[in-house]
Amino acid sequence: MSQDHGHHIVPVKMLLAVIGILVFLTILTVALAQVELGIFEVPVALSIALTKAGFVVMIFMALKWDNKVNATILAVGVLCVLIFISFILIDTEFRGDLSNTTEATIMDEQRMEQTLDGREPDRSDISFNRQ
Amino acid sequence: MGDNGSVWLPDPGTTLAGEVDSLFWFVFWVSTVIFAMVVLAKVYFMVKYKRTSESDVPEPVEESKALEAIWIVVPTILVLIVFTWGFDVFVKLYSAPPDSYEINVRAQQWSWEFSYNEGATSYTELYVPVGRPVKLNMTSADVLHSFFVPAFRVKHDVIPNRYTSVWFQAEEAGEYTIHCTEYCGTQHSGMNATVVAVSEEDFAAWIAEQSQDLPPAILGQQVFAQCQACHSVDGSAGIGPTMQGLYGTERPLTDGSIVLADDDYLLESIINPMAKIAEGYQPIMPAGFSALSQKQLDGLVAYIKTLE
Amino acid sequence: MSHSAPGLNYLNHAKGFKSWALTLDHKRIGIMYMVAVSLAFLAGGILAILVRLELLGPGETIMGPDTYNQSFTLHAVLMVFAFIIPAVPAVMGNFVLPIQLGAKDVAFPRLNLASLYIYLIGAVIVMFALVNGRIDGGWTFYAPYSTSIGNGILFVTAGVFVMGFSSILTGLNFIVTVHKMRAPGLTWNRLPLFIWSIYATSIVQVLATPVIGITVLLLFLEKAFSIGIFDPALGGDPVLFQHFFWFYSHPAVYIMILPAFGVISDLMGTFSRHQVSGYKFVALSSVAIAFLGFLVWGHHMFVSGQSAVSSVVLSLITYLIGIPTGVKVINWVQTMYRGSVQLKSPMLYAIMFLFTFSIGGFTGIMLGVLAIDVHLHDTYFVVAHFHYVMMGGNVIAALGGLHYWWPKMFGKMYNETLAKIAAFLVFFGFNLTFFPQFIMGAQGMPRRYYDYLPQYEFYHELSTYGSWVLAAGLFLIMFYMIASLINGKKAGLNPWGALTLEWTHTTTPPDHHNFHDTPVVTRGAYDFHLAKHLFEYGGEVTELDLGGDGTAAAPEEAPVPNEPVA
Amino acid sequence: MANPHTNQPAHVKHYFVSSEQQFDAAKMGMWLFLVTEILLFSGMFVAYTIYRSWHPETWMALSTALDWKLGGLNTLVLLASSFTVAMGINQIQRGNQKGLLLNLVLTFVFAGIFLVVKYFEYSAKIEHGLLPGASFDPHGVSHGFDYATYNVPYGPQFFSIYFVMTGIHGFHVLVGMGLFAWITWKAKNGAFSADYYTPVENCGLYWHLVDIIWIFLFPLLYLI
Repeated sequence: MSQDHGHHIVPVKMLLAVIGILVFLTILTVALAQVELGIFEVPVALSIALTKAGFVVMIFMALKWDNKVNATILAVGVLCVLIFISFILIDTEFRGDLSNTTEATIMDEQRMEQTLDGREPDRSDISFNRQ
Repeated sequence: MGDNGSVWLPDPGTTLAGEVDSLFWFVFWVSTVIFAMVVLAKVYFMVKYKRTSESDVPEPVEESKALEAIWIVVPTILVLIVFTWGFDVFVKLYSAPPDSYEINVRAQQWSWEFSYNEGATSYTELYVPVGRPVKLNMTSADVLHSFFVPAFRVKHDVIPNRYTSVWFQAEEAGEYTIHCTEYCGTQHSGMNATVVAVSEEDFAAWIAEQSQDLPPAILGQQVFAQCQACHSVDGSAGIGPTMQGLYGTERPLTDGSIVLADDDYLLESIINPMAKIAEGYQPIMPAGFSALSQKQLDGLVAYIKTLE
Repeated sequence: MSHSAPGLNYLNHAKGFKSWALTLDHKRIGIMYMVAVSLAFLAGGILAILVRLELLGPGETIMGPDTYNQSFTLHAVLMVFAFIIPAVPAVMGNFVLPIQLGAKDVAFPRLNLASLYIYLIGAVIVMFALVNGRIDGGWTFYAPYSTSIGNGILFVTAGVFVMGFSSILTGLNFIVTVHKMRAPGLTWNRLPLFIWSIYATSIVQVLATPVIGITVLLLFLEKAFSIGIFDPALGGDPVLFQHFFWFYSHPAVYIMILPAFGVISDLMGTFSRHQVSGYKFVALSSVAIAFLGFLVWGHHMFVSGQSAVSSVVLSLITYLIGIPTGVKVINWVQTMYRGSVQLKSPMLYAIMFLFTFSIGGFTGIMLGVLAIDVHLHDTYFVVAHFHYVMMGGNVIAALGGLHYWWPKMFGKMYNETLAKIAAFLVFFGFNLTFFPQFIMGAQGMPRRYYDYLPQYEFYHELSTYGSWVLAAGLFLIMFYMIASLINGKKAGLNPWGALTLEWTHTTTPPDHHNFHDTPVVTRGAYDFHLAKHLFEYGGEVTELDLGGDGTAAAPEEAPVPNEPVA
Repeated sequence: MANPHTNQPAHVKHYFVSSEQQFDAAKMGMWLFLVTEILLFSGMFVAYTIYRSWHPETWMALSTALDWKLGGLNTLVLLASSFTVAMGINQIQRGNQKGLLLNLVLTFVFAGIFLVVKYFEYSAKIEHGLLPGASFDPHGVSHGFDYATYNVPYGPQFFSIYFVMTGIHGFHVLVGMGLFAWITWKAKNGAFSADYYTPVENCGLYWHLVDIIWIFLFPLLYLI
């Protein structure tokens, strides 16, 4: 909760430390991107980004010392984003689980056939008529 | 219960439609009973507790936890039953049997094209054999459409660049209406067709007949079924110009020029409708007809020539 | 009585165009919203009458297909974005909410005025598009149809984007106001349920509206620059558009219906002179419904080609939201039990709401059943369900609220007899218009159809006749409301005997600054048994309840207006 | 009862009981606004996630088309500007108006640098035909990249998402510059003090959010 009048002064030393950490993490994520990490590439990059965002929110934006309502607001917003992404993924990752729809698009199917035929994929031969 | 047509639901044309109906009636009657109870309670309270004196201030009522629990638990159980049941029928509706007879459906503004593996193509009528599961592989040439046969209780959106499908097994010979139920433009409400369910023998005969090579004008007449939503052949007004007596005449265009309605003009107007707009008409003809085969295009021109 | 100079109130303390156009007073902003929103309703309503008239018989009746398609689209866009979404929150929320909180204004009055102007600008952009370009296909703008028609779609999306900002700003303003500006003693447990519902609505407005912003922005870019996110011809996914659209538009349905819940709760409590049954449940379930509303959008897409897994998950969650809503209806009915029910016109609308909204709710359950929805999707059954919830829910409640707060807003009483006749016409006309649509929908009549098969003609006729009765009722309301401003009886301080602060602590019409002294709240919004002294004389309540007289309970908490709350 | 606002400082509006109430309300309003911003951007992140999950090979191939050096530079620039905003608030909380002014000017300059770098990035891409739509036609060689190899299926989708995401973000930076120009001007006129600095606080919150969005955009678009 808030201290004296709710205006917590974040010490300069702490701000300096945080900017140091942020710069370090930026260099780290760039360095790691040059290394082949396979399936860990996305989670690693995202974790670093989340850590950085966490420092900015907590210290620079002083949410750590702020009214709990504001933290709740942020949490609810982030939750909504997660719902948004995950519920759409439930659709897109399982598209075509019954016979009512196919998993692949017609363009992809044709491209796959062409690849199997050993020809170069060609984007121009799928004609859609709408202007 | 739902075995025949009623005020609410049309005659079911498939066994699965009957299952959908049973579920419909279950929800319908449970809802009606609960609704009636709520309305009765409401009217009773309104009358019984009518204000008699302006200084009347009733005491609060102790709320009954048991009653509250009932209101939450009973509906929860009911909806879980309905959900499970609905899930079960839904999976059946959208899981075509592997031995289904497959027909390709291509939707475009504002007509349906049904093509059969044997080579036949039809436009306003979808012939299917009775007693055999039929799976429709559908895609759209332009915007979203939706394939709906009320009597079969099946519906699915038809999407460009992806195949979607519905399946059904007609139980009785007869004709059933097909509607487009996803808004697709001016003639959305004219984008109808008919399922014609016939016996296996009749179906085989029809396929054999349709798969032969037809004279161009006859083929053209069949293809023209797609055009009839907008273009008449008897001179009556429509969204687009009538085809009667069109061939060989001079046509005024919106840009003021005049063009002779010859073979080239007709072909161009089908393939690229925006090139020349006849005077008095909106430039709204879909471009999808450029996908017709050369044989079909020639047939159309031959057919239009016959309309004097 | 009043501490201000006699006869001066928010309506007449300052005069002239500027005193309205630049006002920061939430009450005047509310009144201006009312005028704007009523005009949108009138325009949308006239279009609805025309659309119904066209459908009187198959084939062309009064207009061609293009005109028809654009008419129903204009009707839909106006009604959804320019009328229902701002109707209750921006009109009654603006007028009533700060007074019910015991505040002198909302937290950000300038933002409030800005939101009004942003709304007007958005509405003008939409109108401009609709009269200048070809816009059809309804309010859902499904890609790729919407990107295949003319450039009018660019303006509509821009207009909806702008109106969304207005909605966000209103919601944001109300949330902060409810959190930070409550009068001393007005704890969360004592809040009128109208505030709870507006609060829940505001949460949805703030969380969902930005998504329609990005959705229409992407649609705009799709149309303008062919970015290929939604257009299948460019490799995009049209179903993705539907996800984006419904992520906003399903919660938006709760933006439309939750405020109605609040109005109905207030009406039920006041006219039964009784505590609203299950107060805590009704209050918290509004907030719960607001959040659950974000989890069910996929039930609009059971036949769209989305995966069956998501259909199943979203169907199940749909029921979770149905149950608290159903329990609310039971709570409202139960409020009358052992109460003291007075059937004044606002209460008639509340009773009517319970009837029409219940039908809307039950048919919603039916549409949520996966297998049944396959049959009913995009038919008139959906049209009827939607109107039973939106019109039978929101509009009926808004009419109830309008009749309830009208005396407070203008200090004039309308003709009660005419009001009762109009209420009957609205009820009868509404049901005659929309109930036949359930039947023809179940029979297979698709929505957005210009022409139809002869077998549906009977139901279409009934529906069209009903629309005339409904229109007659609504025009009657407009007539006697305006007449009341001219020669209506002077309204008393508290004609309904309500206990919320706008009735007990302000003059009629309210003073410019609402209150001279910050009110101290000592009881819940519906604790009539703690305010018996107000009703002792057995007539209309004509005194402000400024002092309290010892029968009221002591404040539960110290009067700290800006207490931090979760 | 006396009118509650008569003994309040001048910046307190009449409908607030205290300066505290006003500050808290403004800040809460700002946080709500930030949440709407997050949800606005979320649409783009969803589009990114879905298309990446459908076409990971395109995404991995094309992220190399973006110059991580420029992106990294911009990341550092924005981080620095976030730091100066936080420093500015620290200064004004201690009553140091000069310190505030200096930090605000620095922030403004950093924001400008960000946009200049962005301009060079954009113009190079547009020059090589990477703008999605009808004119999408990757061509030309620069810094050892043969842009023609980016003409792969769903390449236009990648660049659509890149341009829309960074474009909306860039627009927010531009708005931020406007805001900082405004409060710098006010700060120069001595409008802020240790008792009243609400606009600085709220513009700062906005700016940090813009920074956070970039913290995610940088790895998602440039690195992986």
